[in-house]
Amino acid sequence: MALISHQSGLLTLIIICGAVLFMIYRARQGLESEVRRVAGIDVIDEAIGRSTEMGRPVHITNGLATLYSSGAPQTIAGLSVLSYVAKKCAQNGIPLITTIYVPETIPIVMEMYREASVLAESPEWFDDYNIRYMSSHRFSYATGVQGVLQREKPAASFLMGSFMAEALIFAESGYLAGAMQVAGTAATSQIPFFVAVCDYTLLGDELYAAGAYLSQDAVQMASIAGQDVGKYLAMILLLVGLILSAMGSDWLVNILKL
Amino acid sequence: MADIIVEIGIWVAAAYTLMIYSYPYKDTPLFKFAEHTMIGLGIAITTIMGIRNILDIAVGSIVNKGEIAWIVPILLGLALFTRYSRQYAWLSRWPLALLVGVGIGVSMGSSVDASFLAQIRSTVTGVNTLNKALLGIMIIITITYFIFSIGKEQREKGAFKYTSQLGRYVMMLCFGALFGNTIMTRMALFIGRMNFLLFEWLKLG
Amino acid sequence: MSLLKGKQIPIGITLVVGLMMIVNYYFGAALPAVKSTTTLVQNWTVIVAAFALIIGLINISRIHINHLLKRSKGQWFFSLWCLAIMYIMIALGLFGTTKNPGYQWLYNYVFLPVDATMYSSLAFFISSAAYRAFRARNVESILLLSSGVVIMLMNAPIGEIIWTGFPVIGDWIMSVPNVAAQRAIMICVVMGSVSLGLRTLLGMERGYLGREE
Amino acid sequence: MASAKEGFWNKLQAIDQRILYVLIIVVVALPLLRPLSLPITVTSATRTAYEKVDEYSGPGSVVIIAYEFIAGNWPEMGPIAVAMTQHLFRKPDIRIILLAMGRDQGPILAENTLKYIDEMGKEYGEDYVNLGFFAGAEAAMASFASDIPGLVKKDYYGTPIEQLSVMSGLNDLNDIDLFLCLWSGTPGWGEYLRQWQTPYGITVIGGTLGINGPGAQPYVSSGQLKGLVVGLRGGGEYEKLIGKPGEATSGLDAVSTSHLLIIAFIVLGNVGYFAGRRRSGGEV
Repeated sequence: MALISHQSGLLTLIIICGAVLFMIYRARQGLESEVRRVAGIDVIDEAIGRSTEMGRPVHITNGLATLYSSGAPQTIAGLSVLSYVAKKCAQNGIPLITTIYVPETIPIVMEMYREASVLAESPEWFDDYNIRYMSSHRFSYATGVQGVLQREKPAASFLMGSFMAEALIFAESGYLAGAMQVAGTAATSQIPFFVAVCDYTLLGDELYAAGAYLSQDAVQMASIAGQDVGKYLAMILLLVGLILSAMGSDWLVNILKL
Repeated sequence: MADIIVEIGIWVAAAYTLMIYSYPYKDTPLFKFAEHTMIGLGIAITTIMGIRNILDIAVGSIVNKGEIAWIVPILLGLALFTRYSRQYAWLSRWPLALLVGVGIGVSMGSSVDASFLAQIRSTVTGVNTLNKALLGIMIIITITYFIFSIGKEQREKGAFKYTSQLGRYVMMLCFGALFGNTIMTRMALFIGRMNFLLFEWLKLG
Repeated sequence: MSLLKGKQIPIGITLVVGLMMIVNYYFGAALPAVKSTTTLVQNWTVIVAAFALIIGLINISRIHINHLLKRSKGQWFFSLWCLAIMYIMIALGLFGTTKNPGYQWLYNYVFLPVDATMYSSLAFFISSAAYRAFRARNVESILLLSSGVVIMLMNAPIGEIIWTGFPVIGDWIMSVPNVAAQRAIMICVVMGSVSLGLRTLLGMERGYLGREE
Repeated sequence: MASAKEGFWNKLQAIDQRILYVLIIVVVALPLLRPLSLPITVTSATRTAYEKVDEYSGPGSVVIIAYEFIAGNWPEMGPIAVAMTQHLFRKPDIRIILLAMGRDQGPILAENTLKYIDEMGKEYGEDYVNLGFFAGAEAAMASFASDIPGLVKKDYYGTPIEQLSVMSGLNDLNDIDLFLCLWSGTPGWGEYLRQWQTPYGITVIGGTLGINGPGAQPYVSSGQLKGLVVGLRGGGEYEKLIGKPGEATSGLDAVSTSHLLIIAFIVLGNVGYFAGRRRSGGEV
């Protein structure tokens, strides 16, 4: 017993991973899962299109979470969006400015730019002066992003990743610059500001789903269906727990504490 | 002498404060100057910290304690620089793989237990008031908004259509509340800055 | 050689390290070897990340040196200033210590005030965002608007003087729908991050590794 | 004519944000310069906190105050720290220990707090002490709780603990009667909850930022926090309770005026929106 801590957590993790793996297996067999399209995805295309028409650059930033912290999934999901946006921008031949807080993403972003320019067969699109490290101090980063938004007037700005208070600085500065903005974050405390200011916001889990959608890969889409199993599990646990607790029983709570 | 240095410091601080506040007015060189100062200092401070970490922790442990294993992160760290070469760029994937492995592992390990189950536990403990029951029901309703794998018909006609719309309403109440609640904290910070400008700098008090 | 250059080794590293972190969380108490290895690897990441900071320094230096060489109009002076203050600060901090008076002065009278000012500029941005966003366009924005205004009137002492009901409604919003939505979002976010984590461990989400050679 | 009217309603919907920004500066600066002294009603939460501090700091008691916030949060945390610390300094015959285990800036902020305090004849070293910062966060908290002399060797200024009579006879957390936890984030209350409150059942009263208030509320309901003072509002109320108006009191006037200004703008925007729609014949 004492060998394993958080047994209920481990069991839940196994169930969720099992569900995701099962859905991936199904997809490999050719059985596609129907998955709702998140509206924000279309808005991303629209914003890039608008930039192209106006001949103005696109801006993207991926927030504060380092790759080795528990916020890493948000940064990885944000980078998937970046990869997609880079390819589109290279195809359309408009510059993409990436502002960076997490320095270990610099080599990754460089590689994504290179890949985008190769796919679009326009080597001249690759310009690594558009990949701008703005320091790993929050408000230095914020001033840098503000400067880019104010002076280079991007017509589209994507804020995808984990943010803190500077989220609103970016969103308002982007608004002042006249950019169409799409944001995505799992940081609950900042979602309200994105919802209030940006043209579209990927709420929490939708950010993770976005990466899989944009990959257009059936296997990745299947994993989204898999993660829904965990949500059904949560709903069942909540419902049963509510009823039991209202009847005065702590049975479920005690099990979940194991 | 010391007083003069402090006084100059207060004037410099006040000047920078006004430069930053010039941002919404229009594109001024003042903000640009403050911005470049801030980026320069921000990078300097974190770089110093980074170099100290490398020297004190890694190199220090090898030299002073003979802990040879620290050579591994140093080599991996150096491998990041191969991104600037065409021939050896593949090497830069290894350190990134290590960092991502740690990040993914840490988040997968703890999140199910510390976020998922903890939230459920605290919701279903001691449900003895109407509000607590309502809280639980609202959570269930809101989760339905996040269900992605639902067939088209159900999404357009079935119960999920209504619950996910209700879920959005609950979220809007929440976002409004968080927004409104943050205003006081932001005002408090601004009041702090105004106290500095009015009383420490202009000495109006 | 192609094996070395491919993605198998990095994906392997991610998988092994990731699994070790998970095993450590659940079985760490029983497996001291895993626990100590995990701590070791986590300490390593601090060093690897420190090298990444130097990559950042190179990145920004290249950009500004480029502006200087090209004498970019309206920019080269700022680039010069940025480089100057950056390297002066690094020199003061490395060859002196962080107790160096010059370092301390720059830190206390430039860095900290700008930091606090940036933070406080949110007071402006939050006001203009509220003005634009809190508009009764449809049911959703009416809910956003009314809950925001009620909480504002709960927080401002004057609100209670206007109507004693504000704190009562405000408390209810804070403790019921507010908590409900946050918990729901958190629960679903965990699902998303576990699924993304699993894809990453299995090498399906490999954007961070770049394109195939 | 009609178009001029429509133009007016449209303008109400799109007032230049710079006008709003200038007005924000004005409505914040004015009350700071000339306090309006708008009435402050004391909420039951702050009153409870005040009463509990009073109750657990009777003659002979020992109190710890932890300063777990950063200088950037002084505008909001400072008034709470000053008011609660002042309250304790007025209590006769008690010993006060200031420290920090989460934030290395803590001891400086403790010193800063003392600048605003009327010490009421209390002597440093005899009646109160600033122990400084203990690195190690949770580990330090755990070892302090189980063995105070084992961890604490000297105070913030380097004076050996043997020369500080205020510390005599204190062996572990059971010798402490009251703990004021003033925190702004992590590390903060969460760590003290795990290391001090849960295992030792120490009486804790908290003070924190406005944005942390809702998150900490469950601990007040469960009694793990006996009281909680939240944000500038809480600070202002506490200042009123101890009868010593300070930064929060004038700040609260500015909070009221700025909130009213924002609400006025929201109302203008909505008036413009509805009037504009009615005129242009859209559905209302």
